[in-house]
Amino acid sequence: MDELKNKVRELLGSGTVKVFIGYTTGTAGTKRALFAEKPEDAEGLVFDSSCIQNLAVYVTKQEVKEKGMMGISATLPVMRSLVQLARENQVSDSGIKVIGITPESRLIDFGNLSEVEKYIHQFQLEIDQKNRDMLEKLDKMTVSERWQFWLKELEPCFKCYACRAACPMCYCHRCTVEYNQPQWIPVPSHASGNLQWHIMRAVHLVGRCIDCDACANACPLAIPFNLLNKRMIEDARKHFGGYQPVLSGDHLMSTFKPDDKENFIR
Amino acid sequence: MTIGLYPGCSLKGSSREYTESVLAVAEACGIEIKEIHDWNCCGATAAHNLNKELSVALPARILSLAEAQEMTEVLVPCAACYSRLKVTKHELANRPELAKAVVEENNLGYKGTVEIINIIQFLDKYILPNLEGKIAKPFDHKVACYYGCLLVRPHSILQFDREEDPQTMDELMLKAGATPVDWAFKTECCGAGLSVSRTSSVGRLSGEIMKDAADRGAEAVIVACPMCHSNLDMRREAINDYLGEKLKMPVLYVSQVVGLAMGIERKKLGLQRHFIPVNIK
Amino acid sequence: MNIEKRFIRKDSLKKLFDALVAKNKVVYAPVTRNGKTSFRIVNDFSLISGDYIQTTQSSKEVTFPRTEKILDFEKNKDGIGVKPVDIQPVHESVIWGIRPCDAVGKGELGAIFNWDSKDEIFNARVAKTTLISFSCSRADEYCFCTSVGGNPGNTEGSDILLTLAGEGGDYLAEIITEKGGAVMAAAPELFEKDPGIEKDKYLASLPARFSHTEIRNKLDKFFESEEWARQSLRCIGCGACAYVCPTCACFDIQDESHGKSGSRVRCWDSCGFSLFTLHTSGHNPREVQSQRWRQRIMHKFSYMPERLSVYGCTGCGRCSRGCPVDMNLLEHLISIQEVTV
Amino acid sequence: MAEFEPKIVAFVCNWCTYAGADLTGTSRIKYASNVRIIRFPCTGRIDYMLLIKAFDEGADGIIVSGCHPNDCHYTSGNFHARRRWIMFRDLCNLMGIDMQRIKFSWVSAAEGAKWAEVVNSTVTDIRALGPYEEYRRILNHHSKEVTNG
Amino acid sequence: MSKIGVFVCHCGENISATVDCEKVAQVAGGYDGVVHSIDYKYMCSDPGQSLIKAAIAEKGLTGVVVASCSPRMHEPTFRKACAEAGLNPFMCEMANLREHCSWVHEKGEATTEKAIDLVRTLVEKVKKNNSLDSIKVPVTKTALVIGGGIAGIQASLDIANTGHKVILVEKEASIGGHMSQLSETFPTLDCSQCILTPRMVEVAQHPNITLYTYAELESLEGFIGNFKARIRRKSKSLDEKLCTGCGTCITKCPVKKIPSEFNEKLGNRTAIYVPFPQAVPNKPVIDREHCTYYIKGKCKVCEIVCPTKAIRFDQEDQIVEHEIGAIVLATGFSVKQPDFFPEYGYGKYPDVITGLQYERLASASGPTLGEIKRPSDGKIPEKIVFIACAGSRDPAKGIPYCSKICCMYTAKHAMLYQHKVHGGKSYVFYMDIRAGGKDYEEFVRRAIEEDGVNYIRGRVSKIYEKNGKLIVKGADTLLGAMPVEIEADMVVLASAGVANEGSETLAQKLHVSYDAYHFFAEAHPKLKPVETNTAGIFLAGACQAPKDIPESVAMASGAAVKVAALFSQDELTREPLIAAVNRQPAPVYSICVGCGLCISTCPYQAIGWEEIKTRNGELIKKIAKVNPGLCQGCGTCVAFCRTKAIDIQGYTHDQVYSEVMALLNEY
Repeated sequence: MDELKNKVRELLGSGTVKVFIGYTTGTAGTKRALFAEKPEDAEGLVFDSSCIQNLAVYVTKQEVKEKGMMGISATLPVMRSLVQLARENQVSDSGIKVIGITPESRLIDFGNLSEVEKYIHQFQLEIDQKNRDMLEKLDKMTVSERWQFWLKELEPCFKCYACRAACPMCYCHRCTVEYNQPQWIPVPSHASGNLQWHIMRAVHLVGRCIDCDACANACPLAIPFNLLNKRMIEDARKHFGGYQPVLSGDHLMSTFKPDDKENFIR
Repeated sequence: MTIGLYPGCSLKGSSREYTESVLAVAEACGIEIKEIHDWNCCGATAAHNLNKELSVALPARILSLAEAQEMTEVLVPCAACYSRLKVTKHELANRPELAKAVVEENNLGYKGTVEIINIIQFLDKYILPNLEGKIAKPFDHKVACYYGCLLVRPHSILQFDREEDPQTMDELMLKAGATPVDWAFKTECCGAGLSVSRTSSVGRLSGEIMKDAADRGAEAVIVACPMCHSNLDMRREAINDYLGEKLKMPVLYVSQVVGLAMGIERKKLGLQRHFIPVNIK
Repeated sequence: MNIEKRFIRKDSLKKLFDALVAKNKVVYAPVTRNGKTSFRIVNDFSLISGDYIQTTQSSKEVTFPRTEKILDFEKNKDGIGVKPVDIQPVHESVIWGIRPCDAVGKGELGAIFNWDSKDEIFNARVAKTTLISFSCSRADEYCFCTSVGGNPGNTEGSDILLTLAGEGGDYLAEIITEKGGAVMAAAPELFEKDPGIEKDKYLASLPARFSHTEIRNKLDKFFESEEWARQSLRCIGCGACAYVCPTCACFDIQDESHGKSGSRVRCWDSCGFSLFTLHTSGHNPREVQSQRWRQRIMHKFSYMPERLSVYGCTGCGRCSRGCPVDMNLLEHLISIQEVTV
Repeated sequence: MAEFEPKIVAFVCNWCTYAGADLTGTSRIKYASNVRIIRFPCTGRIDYMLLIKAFDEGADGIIVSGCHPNDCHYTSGNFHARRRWIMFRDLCNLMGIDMQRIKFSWVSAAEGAKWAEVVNSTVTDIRALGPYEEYRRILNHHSKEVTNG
Repeated sequence: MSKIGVFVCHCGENISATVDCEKVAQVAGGYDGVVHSIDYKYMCSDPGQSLIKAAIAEKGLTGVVVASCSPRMHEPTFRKACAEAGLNPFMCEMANLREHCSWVHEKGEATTEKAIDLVRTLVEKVKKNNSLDSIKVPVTKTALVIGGGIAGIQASLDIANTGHKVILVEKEASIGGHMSQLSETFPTLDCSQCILTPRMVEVAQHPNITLYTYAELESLEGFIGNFKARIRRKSKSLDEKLCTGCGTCITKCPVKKIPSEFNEKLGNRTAIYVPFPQAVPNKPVIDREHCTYYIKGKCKVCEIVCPTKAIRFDQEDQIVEHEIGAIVLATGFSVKQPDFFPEYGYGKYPDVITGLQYERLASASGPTLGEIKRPSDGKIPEKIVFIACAGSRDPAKGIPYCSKICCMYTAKHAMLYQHKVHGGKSYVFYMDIRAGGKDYEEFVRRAIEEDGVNYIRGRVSKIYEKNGKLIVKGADTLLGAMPVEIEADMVVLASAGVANEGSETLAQKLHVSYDAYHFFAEAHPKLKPVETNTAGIFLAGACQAPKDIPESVAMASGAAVKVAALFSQDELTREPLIAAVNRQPAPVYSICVGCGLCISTCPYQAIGWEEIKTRNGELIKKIAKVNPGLCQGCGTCVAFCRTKAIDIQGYTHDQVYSEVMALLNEY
């Protein structure tokens, strides 16, 4: 903890970093984002296992970017997001300084994003057992049962788009739901509108989602739509050997292999 | 380390020395060989010409016995048996309807878990590693490695060595201190099953083989199949009649050569059982 | 009418509920699913969740659904035929177990829907809705009704207010309106004579943390403050706060058609969304999140009191609980009160 | 009562399947009239959302068809499409959208007969499945909100 | 507000026999925005077209839907008609009522309903159409020919003779290719080099041809009419201007034992060498891998002896750039080394050789000066065996296809042997004799009947060497698979023709596709045999599939004509149905967020970057940009873009969306 604070004081003090995005303690002991701009702000920084928000969401936020060189305390999911964002030209070494926090809460002072990339590649994208079981349960259902399951689960969704807002990958200036010519996704919250929104969201994240669960944690109604993303991660592995965020090179869905296997095309 | 053994008929009869030599080298390397209990005929070579199912069912029983007797790997020294067992495993794996007919209807508990290895793979995998640097008496002779027809064919099923101009036995011989000659008859037919019915043909076919080996300066022909051995050794009279000369070149099993190299006494390797005396050390 | 106090025994509560269902009222009550408590139509008393400080969503959806049709249209020979929705079939409904702060919200919402033209559909729903509130014996760090003029036992807006009178589980029932009286009439035997319960000693204690009038005055000079940017830096601009809020009334109008015919629907919208104020030209008067956050606060604590003479906040704290990034409204209001302009 | 006539939309590429369907015509091969073709330059252009939209507008079945692998007029559009379909199908399947109602096929400009066969078998299958009631049911969005009950 | 005209065609009886055209027209007339809807017997006829033109003029139509046959049939016709009437041609769409409806369905309600749906769909689409101008691109009238074999030579000369510039790139030190290695050619037995060398010289001297030997294509950018080629000229360690080609350096070079590629390793060459005496250009190159100087750092004999001091040890590779309008690929083929037949002992027995090696033996310019001598001991073989299909038509071990040329050259080989070695015996083992071609069958018959070559129909199972003889064991399937054994002195394997090593890399450089065997793929197997599916790139010779000389030459001339035709225009017009990235007024500028993921979806590398800057040059945002020249309009990027920031004309989001809506809903 102090190590982190000192590091950040130093970064801010030296001016290497203009704003440092970290965690601090919020209401009722929950953790939330802190934007340290003066060395003394670093005092508020904390880190523990309850720091679950994916802070990478802020590196594409106009007001934060405007402050200049960003620093960020990055857990594994955050690091993954950053690499993917870099691959998508949304952030670069000239804009961000990454202080990694390993699963064992060890600090890594990354020189640049390719070091971050090297680091994250030691780990596979693995979805946890709980969700794997849930998916298995869904697989065992009939198509109609699954259909009913989702109608029930998605019914409460009132389209506050917290899932979108909390996702570092949903940085588009204009999301497809905000198109009205044509109106790809119905604006109102109703069965088909919700269904279409969540399908679209899942598709857009194929090969990009890094399984941080920020979306699910953000949902005020605790809708388990992140199962969709998790299934996509699993299937990407099943069909194409999986993916990892990379700084350059092909993106899972913007490329292909002539021998991609499928069993449904006649 | 226990390895299953499927001897088959020849190794219990005409080519006991083959069995003896295999057991001898295994023993010398502290490898336990366990014969499959209650084994039956593999069906070679007649069965598959007469009845497809039977030709698969016979080896299938053998393999399921091995499984039941908790064997993971079975050594099949006889090339003919090796071929039948491998083919069976392949057929059962790739032809569900046949598998059904054979395995289920004869309620064999066949699962297909047993690895089938031939003599060369056996020696290579289990014996040679034990010989690193302790070849007692290098078998310092020019030898013609004779693979015969069944050991390497068909490659698509056996996945062992290359059909034409195979090399594994030659490499083995090199390690045993011998000098394999480059010759042309490695995989020619020896006459095999005609041994009894048409000895004269055997004379011709095996004759050509022995002749080429001799012409290339080989001092011995090395075999990995009891059929080949009996034809090249036991039928030497017919061979010499055909060639019109008196070839005395001995025919050894690959296991015997390795045995000799290890310095195992000749009797344990059954060398005295050959028709053509093995008068080279 | 003046408030009539009665006494309801623990076990009578279910009877009352069943009586209402029997009178074929649609009863909305708090039900907990996936750890979130929200108002759903309930026919079985046992499904009702008792253990909650505040529901995730307010009960506003009963009178102001997230998506509601306001008219049907159809293309025909002579142009387009329009058919407004029929408000007759609106059900007599009861909201069971809402908190006093929500009941207050009803009034604030009403003010918005009636400030110039009267919203028929909304009013029809309100007219047919009875609120049976439960006062709060507990509060959490998000609650601040007392700071905005409410209190845990506030009767304002409710038709009946039930207060849990101690461990016994019996209730003090305050019948506040005729609608409330009608409920009592549904099962008079359950409403016994009040043994003189001191309501206040059963209410949660929640000292006020700021003065909303002070805040209002302050905001007049606060528009250009740096504070907005500071507070909203971590806001990610979703609509969660607005959608769980009992008084947020912004909506969007959408025409959804399939071929010839379709419906015009009104559906929730949020001033937190970046496109909320986007003009066709591409110009956006509220370009950044701080401006949207400011709008939210200004609207609730300055514009509404000014134009509708009600506040846009009941202190229920839902926005803070529901916020993915812990934008704690109470905390921010306090800091507004504290910073010097 | 009359046999159920499913509404089927076909999303096809201009160079292979559309031309293939033309060949079906010039060869006068008869097939069921339930299918309506929408022409795309390439299967790579076919937006997955359009498939959902088709169901949303009341289609009972969908055909998606283009050039065989390696035959793409644009060299690789169909390869991209295939990869997208692989993932999209899995997603829809998880969502409970009936994948028996979306038929994918490669029909080349030379396969007039295959096109007829694809259409007919699709029509038969969808007939057997019946109207896509399950999806239709979620379409009358607004009726319930009147009373919100 | 759009004013759409609908024109329903009966196509004689073709449509009206099963579709109620009047009804279709009448229903369509009722749709929003349809101001004119009629049916007529033949819309494509002059009167039919006049109806459309008239309506456009009178009613000021903003869009036209012609409901008739397939757009693949008559779209150009009707678009032209619209254009003539002053309506933008791209405001015209066709509903396919014939191929997709009337011809495939029975007469009846359902069929007419379908016709109506199709028309409604296209009406809704055309409402969203945009007026477009077809794209004009200039043409650089210089051709790049890759490969200096007979095909490349022919193509270069033909193009050059039409008065256009040609750049010929050959990777070896001399042009000539395989043909220069051949002895005589079938079926006329005229000397290969005698007919080839004049052409080679002509190339060297042609004012319109720039020849780069010892050079390879480094990279290619651009599109038809506007390619930019970067060519690597490998260092020859020689100043060609100074070199007179006197050859002293070659005679003096101490490194003499390098197996000569030109002689298929049957002869040797020096480290500084010309591939063969008639090479063009006839100037040496230094093979740096074998040159003592480059290995040991000393020697320099050549430099010392060179009378003109032309040797340049420090010379480096040089990259030259050229603007190119069209490309002819003529990279030829290779001969598959038959060493995958252990039983034939190629590589093990020196006297088992390939057909190409035999050509060198038979060639007057070859290591044996045209005498058939066996490599091992130089003896003249008394018995020689030729094995056809050594690799070809052999899915198990070799390649499944027929190499096409082997039957003929094997017959030629045998014939040459019989002519050169009197009393010699030659045998040919074959599967079938494929002698399709003018005078080919006769040629083979001559070999058999007049020159007495023994043709044995059967495969060879084994070849082994014994007492200096090669024992060839085979079977004669025409004699009941009777075993055949021949004691030969020499065996010639007609090894298969295969694509060049690395041809797929080249294909990828050029973005042309290739087949399963890595031969370059033609655009259409029958109707576009010399085109590739990349506009402006053509094929000639054996790089497309194994071919003999006449075929290669014919194909080369074909490709040349395609190039000439292209160069006869000053600019090209292309359909403007291409993608573009959304642009908007400030402050949005573009919906594109610049994630750049679309870039790798594009099969044509047509997507790049664009930087939006303020007046004083500060970067506002970086977004994707589609190069209209490169974009072919597949729309793969469009369906992929998350923000729908890319759209494609002719199939815009708006258009296809409206189509789906219209198809499934009544209007």
